[in-house]
Amino acid sequence: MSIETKEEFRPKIVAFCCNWCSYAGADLAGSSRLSYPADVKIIRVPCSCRVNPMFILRAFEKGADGVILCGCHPGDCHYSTGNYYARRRMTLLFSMLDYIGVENGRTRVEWVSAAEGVKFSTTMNEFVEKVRSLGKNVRLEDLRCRN
Amino acid sequence: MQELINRAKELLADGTVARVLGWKAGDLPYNPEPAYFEKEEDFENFVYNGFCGANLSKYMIEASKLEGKTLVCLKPCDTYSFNQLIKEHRVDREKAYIIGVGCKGKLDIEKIKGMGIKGIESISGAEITDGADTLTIQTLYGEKTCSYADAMLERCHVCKGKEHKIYDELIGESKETKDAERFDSVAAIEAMSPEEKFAFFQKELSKCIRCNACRNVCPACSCRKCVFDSNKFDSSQKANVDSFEEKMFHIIRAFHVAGRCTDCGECSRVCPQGIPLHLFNRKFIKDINEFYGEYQAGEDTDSRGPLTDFTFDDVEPGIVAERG
Amino acid sequence: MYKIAKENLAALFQLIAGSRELYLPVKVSGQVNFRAWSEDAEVDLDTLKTVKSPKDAFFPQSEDLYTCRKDGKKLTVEPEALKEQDFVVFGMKACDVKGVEVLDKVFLADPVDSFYAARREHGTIVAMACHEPEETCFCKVFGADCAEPVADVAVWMTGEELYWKSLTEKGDALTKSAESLLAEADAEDEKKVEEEKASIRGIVEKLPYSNLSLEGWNGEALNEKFNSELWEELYKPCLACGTCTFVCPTCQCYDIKDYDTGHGIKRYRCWDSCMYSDFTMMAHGNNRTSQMQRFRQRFMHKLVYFPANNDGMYSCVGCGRCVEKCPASLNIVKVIKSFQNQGGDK
Amino acid sequence: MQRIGVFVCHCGSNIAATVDVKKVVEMAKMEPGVVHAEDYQYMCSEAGQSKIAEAIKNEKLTGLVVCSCSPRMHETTFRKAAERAGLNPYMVEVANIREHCSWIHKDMEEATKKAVILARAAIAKVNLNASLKPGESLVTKRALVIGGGIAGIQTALDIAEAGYEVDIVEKTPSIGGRMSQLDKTFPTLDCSACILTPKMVEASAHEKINIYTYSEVEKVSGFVGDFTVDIRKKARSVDMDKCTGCGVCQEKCPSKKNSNEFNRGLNTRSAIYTPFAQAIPNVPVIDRENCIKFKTGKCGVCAKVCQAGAIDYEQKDEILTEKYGAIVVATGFDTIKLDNYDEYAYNQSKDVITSLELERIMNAAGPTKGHLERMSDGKAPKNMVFIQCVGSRCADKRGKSYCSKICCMYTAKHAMLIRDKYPDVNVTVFYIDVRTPGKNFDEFYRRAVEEYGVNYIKGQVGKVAPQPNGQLLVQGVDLIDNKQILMEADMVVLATAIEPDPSVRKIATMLTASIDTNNFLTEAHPKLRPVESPTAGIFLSGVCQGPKDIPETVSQAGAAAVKAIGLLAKDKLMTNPCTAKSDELLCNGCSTCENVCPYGAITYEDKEVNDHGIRETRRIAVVNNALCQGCGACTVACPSGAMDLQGFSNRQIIAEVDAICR
Amino acid sequence: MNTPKKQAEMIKEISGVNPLKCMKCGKCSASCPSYNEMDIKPHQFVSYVQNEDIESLVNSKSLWKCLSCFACVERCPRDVKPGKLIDAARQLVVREKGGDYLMADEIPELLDPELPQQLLVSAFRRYRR
Repeated sequence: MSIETKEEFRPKIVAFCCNWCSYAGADLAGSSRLSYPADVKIIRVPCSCRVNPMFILRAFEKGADGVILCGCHPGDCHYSTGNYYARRRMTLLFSMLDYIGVENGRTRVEWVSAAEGVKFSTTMNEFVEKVRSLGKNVRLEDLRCRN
Repeated sequence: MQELINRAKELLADGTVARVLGWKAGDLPYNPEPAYFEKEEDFENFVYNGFCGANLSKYMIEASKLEGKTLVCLKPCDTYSFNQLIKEHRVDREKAYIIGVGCKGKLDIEKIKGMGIKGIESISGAEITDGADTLTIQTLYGEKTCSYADAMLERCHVCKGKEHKIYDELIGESKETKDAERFDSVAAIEAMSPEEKFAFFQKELSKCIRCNACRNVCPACSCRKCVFDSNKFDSSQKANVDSFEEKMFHIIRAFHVAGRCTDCGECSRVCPQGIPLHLFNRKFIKDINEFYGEYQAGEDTDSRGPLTDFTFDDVEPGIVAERG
Repeated sequence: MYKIAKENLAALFQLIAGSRELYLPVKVSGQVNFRAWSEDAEVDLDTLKTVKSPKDAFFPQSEDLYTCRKDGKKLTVEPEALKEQDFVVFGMKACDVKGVEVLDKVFLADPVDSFYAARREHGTIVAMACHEPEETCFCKVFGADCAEPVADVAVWMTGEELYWKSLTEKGDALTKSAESLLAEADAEDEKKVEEEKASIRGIVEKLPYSNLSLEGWNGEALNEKFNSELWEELYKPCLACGTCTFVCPTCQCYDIKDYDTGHGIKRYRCWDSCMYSDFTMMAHGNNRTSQMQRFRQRFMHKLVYFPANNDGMYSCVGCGRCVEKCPASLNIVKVIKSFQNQGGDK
Repeated sequence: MQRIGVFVCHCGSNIAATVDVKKVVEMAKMEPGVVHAEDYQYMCSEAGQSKIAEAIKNEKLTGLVVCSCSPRMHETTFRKAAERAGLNPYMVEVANIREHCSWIHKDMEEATKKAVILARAAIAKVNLNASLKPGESLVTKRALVIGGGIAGIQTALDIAEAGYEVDIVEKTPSIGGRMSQLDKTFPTLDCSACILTPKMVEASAHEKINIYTYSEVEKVSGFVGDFTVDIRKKARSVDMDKCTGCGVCQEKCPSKKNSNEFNRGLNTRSAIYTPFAQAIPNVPVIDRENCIKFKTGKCGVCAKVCQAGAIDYEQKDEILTEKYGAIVVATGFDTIKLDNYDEYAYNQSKDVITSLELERIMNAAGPTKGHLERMSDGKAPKNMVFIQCVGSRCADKRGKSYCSKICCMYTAKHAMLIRDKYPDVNVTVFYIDVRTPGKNFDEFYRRAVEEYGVNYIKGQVGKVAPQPNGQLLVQGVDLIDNKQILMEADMVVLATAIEPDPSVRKIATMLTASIDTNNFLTEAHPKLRPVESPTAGIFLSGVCQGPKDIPETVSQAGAAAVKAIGLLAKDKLMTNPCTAKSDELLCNGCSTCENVCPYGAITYEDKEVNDHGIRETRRIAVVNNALCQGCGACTVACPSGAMDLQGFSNRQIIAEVDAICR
Repeated sequence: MNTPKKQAEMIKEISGVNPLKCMKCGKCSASCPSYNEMDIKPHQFVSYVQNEDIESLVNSKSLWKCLSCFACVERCPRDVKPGKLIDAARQLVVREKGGDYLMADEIPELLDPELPQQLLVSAFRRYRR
């Protein structure tokens, strides 16, 4: 029984995508029909630097199993410097989550340009696979949100 | 201490300062409280000894709003906090007259009690001028002794040094108390398996009662209204109803002070449940040092903090997984 | 009276836990607090005071009131069940027991708080005499006798034995269920307990706070105390944290909040602290806008308002936890003394 | 509470084939705030939009969610539709159930489930949306063109002709660019200088055009309609106003052994020089690195011989600060470095040259005065080999993955010109494919083969080996005959790949215009907005956007000009209302947000506030809405949550997170 | 014996080459020092693998004429590496022989003086285990 449920485990994945590069990259993946699991749901933000660590923890609190942040490649930020700040913030946050024992495969940052539909799709496939292998997030959830 | 009192009275008398922010002796041998002294006779209760651990920088936020200058007694480590507050425009340098006071390590009454010493009536050896490295404690259950070093706060074992980073004048000698490596405790946790790390923090944080002492004593947590008290993020919960919230609160608090925390150790000192909260802040400091170069918040008043700065070739967040 | 060897306590706890929930002082990461007993729990009966008071057992830091579920546009409300399981709180001290009396005044008065009442009904208190009281204790001032606590069962730990004396019907029931491990105490034992009581009382006399005077603290003193200029002085070191209220055995203020679970709402209540800036915040703003007012509120409540409404009963029991834990070394004793000194000056 | 209408688009079968739109409608109706939900074939159509308008009126909707294609496609369409029906356009959110759902998932049940969740997230967000009003900003009616090649010149002329001021910034001493280095142009074989020079003159004489040569863009700030640009005018050491362009200084200059960039280093020039005879402006510059006066302090010959007294050794770089409404990038290209192509012996033999070098050799003003001769010994070649695709279409790191587009045609041109002028020279071209799309292009290539007898061999060259006798041994293959070929050649010409001028990286960063992995500037849309950068107010002209020949460059230059004119013709621009906003009661005044703002949009004010009865003067952050571009960096830097982003507020994003995770 | 499809897959796997990347420029053949000795030319290796005609390839003279100098690998603009393909084909032959490996002391007897030295070196490099 437990093995069966494990096989059917479908992770909840939140992807924050910056409007200018990564969201467009996801659009391109769509128009190129490059599939990735439906477990990924995208939230559009103006820039990767808009993503507050509170959003990421919030997602885990409410039952997300993985959170990925996609932004423009360093140097290509539409706002010129946003992703540099995001990079530092996320590096520190992920390091902290790792430090308190949250599996580091549940968080990821990937730089995806508007032209990288393929990269978007492969990244999402990889990430979902990784999170699936880690199983349900139990270390950072609020139990009250379970059904 | 007498020199300090005399000088403070002098500055009060000649109108240089309108008040003095120091410590007032408590009704037990170990509980002096931060206090203002405005009149000569107030100084009767003025005290400065090993139990004056409180970092008075935080009180300067309010004191900066008062008329006239406030004389504030700052220990070497407190001056880092003061600098950081200047950088953030939270205190007014012009409203402060800083006397850098000497420090030979501050004492942790919890540690003394932890040694099984109870019913304390009096303690000797805690005076700043005492050369002794042993405390002699009279209790209802007999006389006890313990070494000064064993009774010191954790932060004093990893002291940042005897130097005051900002002051108007200095009174008193300081002593080197550092006898441990600052990041050893963090490194020890880093070396654990994810399961051990999780178990460790789960256990520590399960004690948290969300009293907010750590936050309210923290000089970096100087927000007029904390995000955890406002509805801006829909994050106001008041109590750790679920174990998630302990983590959320402490991670976010540490993140908000990352790059601003001077590692003054007040959070760990005041936690009623003895949670080693500095392990969060120090982890960020260690990471910042490793990833972006050595940085000590409060070293100066104008450098750019690591989270409001970047370089083009900063490490990628993937480093966390690569380090394993 | 019964007795049991200390070395058999583990077996006693196991036995009790077999039929009821058992809460007792457990050490976790160096700190002792009341927690549910489990086989691998590190029970610590030697530490005089737990960090938090045991009031959690009857008035938890947070508890769900009801769950509201959303299914499409249909809402269903499921109230949280009242406590039905019997439980035992083992190792409360005289001050803690007195703290429960204070809570009873609040929660059992009309309108009765059903959640609290259910817990009180199902809870049995085993109180323990304080073998070695400490300098922060001043329960005597508030009329508690830590040498002889009054609860369902009173116990004394001295030498290698624990002495057990049932005082109520609930206590009898518990005693009966633990009968197999308890031995009848003899006259010699009674004597030992009396000696222990005497020794404790002797120490209490020597405690620095035992002679604290509460003169002038009553309902009549309301205006005089409220308007005193001393508050302006006293509150200054206060950091506005909630430590004092959260370790206190009598603080009973709570807030009611909603948590969005995604499928609906969980309504819960959790302790609140009058030290917090958003305490009793209302739509129009706040009654108490300064920390001085909030600070004053706490002590006025404990020493003036509460006795005024409860036949002179103070809502402080002298456990001294706030004395130990305040980050700024403030506490109720300093407040009482300040007024005393001022009175003297006048 | 909002009254939300949800509109689910079938997009023909694009969405409806994989997503059960009826189910999405039904589920949306269950969500809080939703009072109306319907589906339709094409929501973006006239009929679809009027359905939306009707519902807004009938149901008194206060918010809209359209479940359709990407918001990058039709968000504006639906916002405008809402606005026409009297609803604030910022009360509209789009749930992307096409690109992010129906197009990538095959299983109907799964795709429908996801579409429902995406709709739910958008509904949760709209519940917290607030009406926003765009601000206005004025347009500076002046354009900047970066780069003075044919692309820049044409763009500048077109903008100037429309009546707007244009400045050209060119980093070399003269405008003209790569085209000025060319000898003849395909497919008409007319002389490059003959058609370019009049344009250069026209630009320099135009009253609306101002040319800064020997200048570089140093700093760019501001935003569309209101850029502020610092231009560094490098010290020319010659007074532009006094110089008559007589050229005596260049003749007399004793430092003559300096590599001539214009001739690709094939010969030398004096230290004071104009790059070429028709240079505009015809004012020399002193190359300070090689000038004896600057190196040793002695000399000063040029100053002595200058009748006009124009030489000024003391001249300093000058920084000009100008304001522009639009910026056109026309930074052009260069050929790639061949250091990693040892097999073609470019660094070993002077007789292995690039096609651009051949242009100079063929040019009457070039190093050989237009005579075809070997650079090693000056002998006329008998056998010439052209190698195509050197560094183009290359999957490894040595070259470029793209086709450089112009090489097939100019190689045919070179082959034809040589066979025409020197009929006794044998010309062999090794090619992989000959690519000749374009008007009269293939005919041109066929003429080279059929009329001029150029020997085209399908197959690449593996190695060029210089022989002791000065000959070049070319080892190639003929894939048609399946034969390996070894032949001796006197000269080998490499059709070297082109790449964007290296300066473009820095410029792109300054402009916050995105560039691709090959350093070409990215266009806002590859098909529909090919001459605009995604960064508003930045336009692309010429090869900086992708490989092009001259006619294409000129047409794109015109297109970029039209886009720029379209912008300059407006008096005001609506600014994005999704800007940051500081809550003055929560603000600590700590300056953290100010430190991360890339636009300098945050300042501090001492302001009296009333915080629930406490009146005090506090240091408060204030956001300038015209400067703020809405990135949100400040919102995360702010620990108290005082700083929030309108349209993407903390609570809105959290609502989306909650809706997705529940 | 493996099917042609399987063989082609094996060659691709062993060599790590994707023949579809070839743009048929012929630079490999142009670079090949053994070109004239070969019946199937280097650029054709690619199409033979692509067309799954491995049998012709393993029976060709080219299989043993390639020097493994890797000039084609170095110069291929598309990263196709024909030299690796032929190398893989050889390996396929060797593998299909089963455990029929040569012992080191058997080699001198089998040495053909005509065999290019480089091939020997390459073979040792490849099959030393």
